Amino acid sequence: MLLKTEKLCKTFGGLRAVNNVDFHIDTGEVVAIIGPNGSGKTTFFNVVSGIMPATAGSIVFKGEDVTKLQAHDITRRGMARTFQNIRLFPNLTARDNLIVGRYSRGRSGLWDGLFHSARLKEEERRNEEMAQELLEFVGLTPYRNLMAKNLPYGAQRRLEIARALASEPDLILLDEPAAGMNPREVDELLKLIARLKERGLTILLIEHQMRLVMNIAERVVVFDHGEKIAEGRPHEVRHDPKVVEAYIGPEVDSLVKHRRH
Amino acid sequence: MTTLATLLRRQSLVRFAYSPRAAVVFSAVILLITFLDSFIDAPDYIFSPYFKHIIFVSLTYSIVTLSLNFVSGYVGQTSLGHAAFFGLGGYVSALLTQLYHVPYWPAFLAAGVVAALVGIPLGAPALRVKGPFLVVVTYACGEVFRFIALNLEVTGGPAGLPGLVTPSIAGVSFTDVGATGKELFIVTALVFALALAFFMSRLEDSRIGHAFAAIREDEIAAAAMGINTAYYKLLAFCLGAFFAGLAGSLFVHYLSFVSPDMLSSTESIMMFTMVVVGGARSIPGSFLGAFLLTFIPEGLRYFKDFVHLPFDPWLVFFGFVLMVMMRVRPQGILGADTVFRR
Amino acid sequence: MTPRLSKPTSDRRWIRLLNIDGINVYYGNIHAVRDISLTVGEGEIVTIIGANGAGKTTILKTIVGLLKSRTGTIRFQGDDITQEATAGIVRRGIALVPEGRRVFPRLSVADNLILGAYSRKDKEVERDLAKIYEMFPRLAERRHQAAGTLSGGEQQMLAMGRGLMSRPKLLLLDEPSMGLAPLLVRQIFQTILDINSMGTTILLVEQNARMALSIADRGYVLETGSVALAGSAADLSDNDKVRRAYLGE
Amino acid sequence: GCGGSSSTSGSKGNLVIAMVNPLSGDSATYGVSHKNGMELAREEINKAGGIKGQQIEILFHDDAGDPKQAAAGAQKFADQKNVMAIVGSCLSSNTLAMVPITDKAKLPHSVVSSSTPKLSGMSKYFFRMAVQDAQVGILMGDLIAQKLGAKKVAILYPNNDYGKGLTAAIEETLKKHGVTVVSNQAYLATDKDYSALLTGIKAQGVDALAVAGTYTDGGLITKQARELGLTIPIVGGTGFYSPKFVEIAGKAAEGAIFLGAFVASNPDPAVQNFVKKYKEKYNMEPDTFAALGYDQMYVLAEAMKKAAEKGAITRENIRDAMAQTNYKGITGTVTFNDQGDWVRPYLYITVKDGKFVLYQ
Amino acid sequence: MLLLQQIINGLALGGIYSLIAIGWTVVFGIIGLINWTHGEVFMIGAFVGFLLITHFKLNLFAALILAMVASGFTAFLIDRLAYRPLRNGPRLALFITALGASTFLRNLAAIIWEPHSRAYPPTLDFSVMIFQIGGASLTVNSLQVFIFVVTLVIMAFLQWFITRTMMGKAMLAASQDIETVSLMGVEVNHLVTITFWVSGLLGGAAGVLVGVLYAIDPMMGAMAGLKGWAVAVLGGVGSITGAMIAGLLLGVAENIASAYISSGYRDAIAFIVMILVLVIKPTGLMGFKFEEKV
Ligand SMILES: Nc1ncnc2c1ncn2[C@@H]1O[C@H](COP(=O)(O)OP(=O)(O)OP(=O)(O)O)[C@@H](O)[C@H]1O
Ligand SMILES: Nc1ncnc2c1ncn2[C@@H]1O[C@H](COP(=O)(O)OP(=O)(O)OP(=O)(O)O)[C@@H](O)[C@H]1O
Ligand SMILES: [Mg+2]
Ligand SMILES: [Mg+2]
Repeated sequence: MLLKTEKLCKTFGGLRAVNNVDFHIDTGEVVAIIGPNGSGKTTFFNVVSGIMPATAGSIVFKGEDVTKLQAHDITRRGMARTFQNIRLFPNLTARDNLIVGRYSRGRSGLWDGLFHSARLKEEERRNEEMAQELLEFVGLTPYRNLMAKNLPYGAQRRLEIARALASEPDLILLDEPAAGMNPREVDELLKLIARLKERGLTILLIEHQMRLVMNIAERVVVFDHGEKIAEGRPHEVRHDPKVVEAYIGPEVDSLVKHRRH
Repeated sequence: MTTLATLLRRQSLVRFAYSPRAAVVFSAVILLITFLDSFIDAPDYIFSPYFKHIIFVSLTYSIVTLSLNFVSGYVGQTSLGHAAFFGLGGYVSALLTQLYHVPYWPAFLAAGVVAALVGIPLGAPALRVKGPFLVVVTYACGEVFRFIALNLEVTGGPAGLPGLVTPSIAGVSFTDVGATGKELFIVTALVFALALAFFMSRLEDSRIGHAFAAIREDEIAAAAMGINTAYYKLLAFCLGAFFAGLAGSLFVHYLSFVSPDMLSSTESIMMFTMVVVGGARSIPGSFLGAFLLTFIPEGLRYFKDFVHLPFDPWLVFFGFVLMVMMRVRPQGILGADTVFRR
Repeated sequence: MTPRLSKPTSDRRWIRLLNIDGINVYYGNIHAVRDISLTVGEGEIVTIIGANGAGKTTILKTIVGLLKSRTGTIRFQGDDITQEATAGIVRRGIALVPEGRRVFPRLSVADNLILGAYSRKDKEVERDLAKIYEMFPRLAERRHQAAGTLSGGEQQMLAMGRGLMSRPKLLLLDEPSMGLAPLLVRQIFQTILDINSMGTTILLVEQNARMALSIADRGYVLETGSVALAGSAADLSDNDKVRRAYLGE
Repeated sequence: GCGGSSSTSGSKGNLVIAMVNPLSGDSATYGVSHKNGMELAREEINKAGGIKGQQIEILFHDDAGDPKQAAAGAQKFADQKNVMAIVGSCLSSNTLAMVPITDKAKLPHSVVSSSTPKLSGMSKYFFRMAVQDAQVGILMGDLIAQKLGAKKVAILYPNNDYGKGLTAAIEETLKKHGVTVVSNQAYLATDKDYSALLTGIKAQGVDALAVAGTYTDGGLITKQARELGLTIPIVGGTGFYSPKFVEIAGKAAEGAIFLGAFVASNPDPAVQNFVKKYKEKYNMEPDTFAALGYDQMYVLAEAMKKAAEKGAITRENIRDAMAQTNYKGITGTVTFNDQGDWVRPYLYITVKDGKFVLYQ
Repeated sequence: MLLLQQIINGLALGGIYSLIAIGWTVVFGIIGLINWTHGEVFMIGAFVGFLLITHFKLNLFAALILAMVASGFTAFLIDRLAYRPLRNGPRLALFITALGASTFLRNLAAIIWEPHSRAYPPTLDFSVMIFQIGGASLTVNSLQVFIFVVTLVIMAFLQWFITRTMMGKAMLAASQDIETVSLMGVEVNHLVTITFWVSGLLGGAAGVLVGVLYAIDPMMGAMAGLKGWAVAVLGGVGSITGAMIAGLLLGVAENIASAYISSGYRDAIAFIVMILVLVIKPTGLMGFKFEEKV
């Protein structure tokens, strides 16, 4: 088991955004979290990745209790994430975003920097290589020297994924990677995630686009009001009455057009 | 104003400023001015001790401006309290040499170290407070230091401490060398400034530099990249304070005098504007900012006498230029085009 | 019975409510919108679809005067509004529900809605408020809650309600379904239809092209800042290129 | 820097004197008065033929109250070989920053204020016409103990060398007379609100209040004391003497007693002549800084004359002549002891109907 | 009793701090700018009041009103000439412009009005009231009462205006999202202009009151301005009630500190309190708690 949470809670004032969530993901798995807006999915990510402290409960990552650790420590242990509202380094180029993404894999310090040590040179070479490879992988090579803030939206989403990959994580958390993408772009994203899976990466993603979820997830977890209300294979979950009621809604063929007489 | 703007936009100028050649030319000019009168009979007004004095002051402020860049440039935290470190360094080495008769150079180092240590609690608010709030916190911290210096017995109160020792190397006092006694000070400041500039240029491209850039751009994303943001913010404050402290020490022993005015908020604001005018994160910009804002007021004095102005126009002019500058070139004269975040 | 926000208008679709002619919009030296002309007739639902960065948001912002076009004209009810300030344009009867909802996070739901009626002078604000609550019962439940703490879907309803509070003749919607759960997406589109049936003209920007075309009368397809295709919604839905590029088939 | 312009480096054939003073910023008021007084005397001297036919010229450097800029000014003038003497600055810290430079350049340097004891004997080129805290303090103490007959006294002082030095002297004198000093408290010279301190003093029930400040803070203290219903006598040092004291304290100024080096109502014709001319030229009453500046210019002129008689007007000769100064001016007879300080007499002054008059 | 007296004294000073702070807070609240020139606006009000009373022999109330108008107009001009062209520019550029404008105005004033201190003429007879309470006496200057009441009234009015009127709500909204507020049909420039006027009026009032109570000089804006900002931050920027309460607290704290600790550290104490509050509770006393939503 790669990641496991037990009775995880996060409250904001009186609001229980995440409530007693028991969750686990195994190495190599692709799991999707779905749930109504405001059901605590993003908050769950924030707590697991250490951006926010948990109110109660525990998080175990690679067999180690990381509940009390801060985001940077958790990243260093091999977890990477993307953000629902894109958080690239806006004034750095695409390439530099990836170089910074490699931070936690670096070892060089002040003195290496000052004296341009062999270690630093080796590290720089490796970083450059990785950056090239990742840009290629997400199809952003033409954008490598553009500032992140000037990239089109879809490209920014892919760059965020690439940046998360740059730290060579074992587990990657993707928060609504397909938001704001049109169906064709979603297809490309699907392929990208499939290739990540082939590489053996463990993927946990939040998504509202059911097409993506159905196509890629091996297991789906459903949140509602901060609690896990269902879990299972995509097709089971999709027809779970609780999930249909809270999230998907009844199948209606078309919208009701009551145009003016 | 527009012609100035177009001139500034001319990339060749900026590119030259960033080349290593610029550093060589710069040092050559400074050294020439400093030492030429030892060999030839040069006109007074170029090689006067006064001119050399202004050069030394400019160099000192270049160091200070560079050091403020750690905080206000690299990690992008506006600090209006930097003079506190500059003055603190001055007071530390003044007190060590005067009260405890510590030799100058150990006291010099101690000045930097103490300033850096004080930088930790002063930088701590930056971990919790952001943007406009940090501006006032740093400003207030600087003021608190000034009040302490004003009120303590040991710091000599408002009058400060006179009669500080002159630094010496191998038994030779700085003031005994050269035509005016300021030469060694200038050389020391120049070497120090260039070394710091070199250090910073190397740092920019190192892993630490990456961490600084990430924090400046987006703190939360930086943390998600595995960067310990608290550590690096404090590091930036410490590094900035350390170098400012060293500069302060050199400066007060040059003047042979230290007073609370060194810690004033006006000084802090001036330092910050040196960074902004030259261009945040720009190493040649730091030199340019420091030299411009030291030389212009002196030049204006001559102008004032020349046209018989009944008042000193500098600060009025300065305020005006800042306003115009923000409209024409907000990133500073030698700044990259995207210094500021919205 | 559905509530009515404004007086019903007769079915005169040929009347052009909005008329955009040859606008060009730049961000610095990025040419985001190139020579675009489009029209929206009274009572219509018109949709603009296009890939990321095609310039959809830019067009909407230009219509309400948040961005300025370098050339061309924008006419609303025959009046040239190209150079007018946003506030003036809004007062003429155009409302924009912006991308990302942009509710005022620290104001209550009620205050957000009331601000929507800022430019109105009449005395019927209270009545319209009641109608919005009727249309979105969820908002009525939360009327005293700070808008920033609402969930994404609730915020979207609020943004729409706020837009309606100005009694717009023309409602501009920018990706109203982005980031919403499937259930809510359906609800939002239903609401758009309802609003339209009560007489409000709608210009809709959507990534969810399938849904958008299913409720629209006409549509424009935007590619890198220019109109690539235009036509009735039905024609566009049948167009091969559209099917491939935007409907993901 | 370029020394090309005539007005900055001094015209050929003129005797050039330089002044470094705060002419802008918080402390400009002192610098400006000092400058005005000197300028008035300079014009008189030049009109009367100057020094052996040579006209005197003064160059100014505004230090804005900042020691760093004062040092720069001192350096600038020290470099100019035609500058014969330098005066200023008004602030102790600025003067402290200047003295090492003027000393090195062997440039005669005199001031009319800067009262820190640290300056005594700091350089053989340095002369101080400033008032002496020690003496003023004794006189204030005497006044409080003997003429006012107070038994319990409170002291307020600005937290600077001037205030501290003065307070020490007052306290010592009062002790000698057997008067109890109930409290002595420091404030910042830039404070505007003294009600907290005064409330405390009122509660202590003292017979007199000694204030070791200058006219701005002194004026405000006097005003606020009266507003708080504190009616005890208020005794000040030389710093009180300025028309601005009355301006700031208003009616509350009535009856305040303080010491002065100079009083405009002094019937001495020399003083009256000075006051009249000063009012004509600047449209305001001269204060102590102006009067001392006026005398200082004459002291320098005398020294230059003597130097000329000795051979040439050089920095060294002027210094030697200054050390021998014995000049009767409007603020007393100026002489310098071997520390470069002027030990001088003082007047008791009080405010009556908004005017400064000699006390009893 | 002594403590009570100190508190009363502190309340007058605190009232003035509150007035200055509210001026800061409304501008920051709406355009997110630390309006560094506010101290200068305050100083100009003090000087205009002074000139009106000394040269034009106006009575205090007329002078107060006209000085407020003058300050309001100054604030309006500053916005118009210095800030508006940068409205959509980077925040830091705006802040540096403010620094520049403040330096410019302060030193220009020092040139025009000369840098010495002066006090308002004592023509304004404010009576000293002495209350005897059980042997001890309390002194209350009617001016202190006046200032206190004026501040309270202004605060209550503003509070009502902002929370109850449509324009007030628009101001609150503008502080959160200035672009979207224009989508509501709000003339943003108009709103900002009004804000600067209000801020200036308050600054001018504070300037005259300081002149009457203490003394004025062209440099007075620096420290008073900063204290005003400290108070605004302490109260929670954007919160008018917060500014009011923090102002009074600071006034009292300063008085007590200078009475019982050391007058030399009174300003330092104000700043230390501010730093501590910000570090412990960055939103200030009454500020809206706002955790960045990731
Ligand atoms: N920083 C915060 N402060 C206060 N409340 C918060 C904060 N972050 C989230 N919340 C609240 O917690 C709840 C869960 O929010 P969260 O963002 O996790 O939802 P989500 O499931 O990701 O929804 P969506 O699908 O719309 O992104 C919401 O009610 C939200 O308003
Ligand atoms: N503020 C800005 N500065 C610079 N370029 C911008 C800015 N906003 C948008 N652009 C660019 O203008 C083009 C059009 O952007 P616009 O936001 O209108 O696209 P869109 O069609 O709405 O895309 P999306 O589907 O992602 O919302 C894009 O290439 C984008 O990168
Ligand atoms: Mg979410
Ligand atoms: Mg868009």
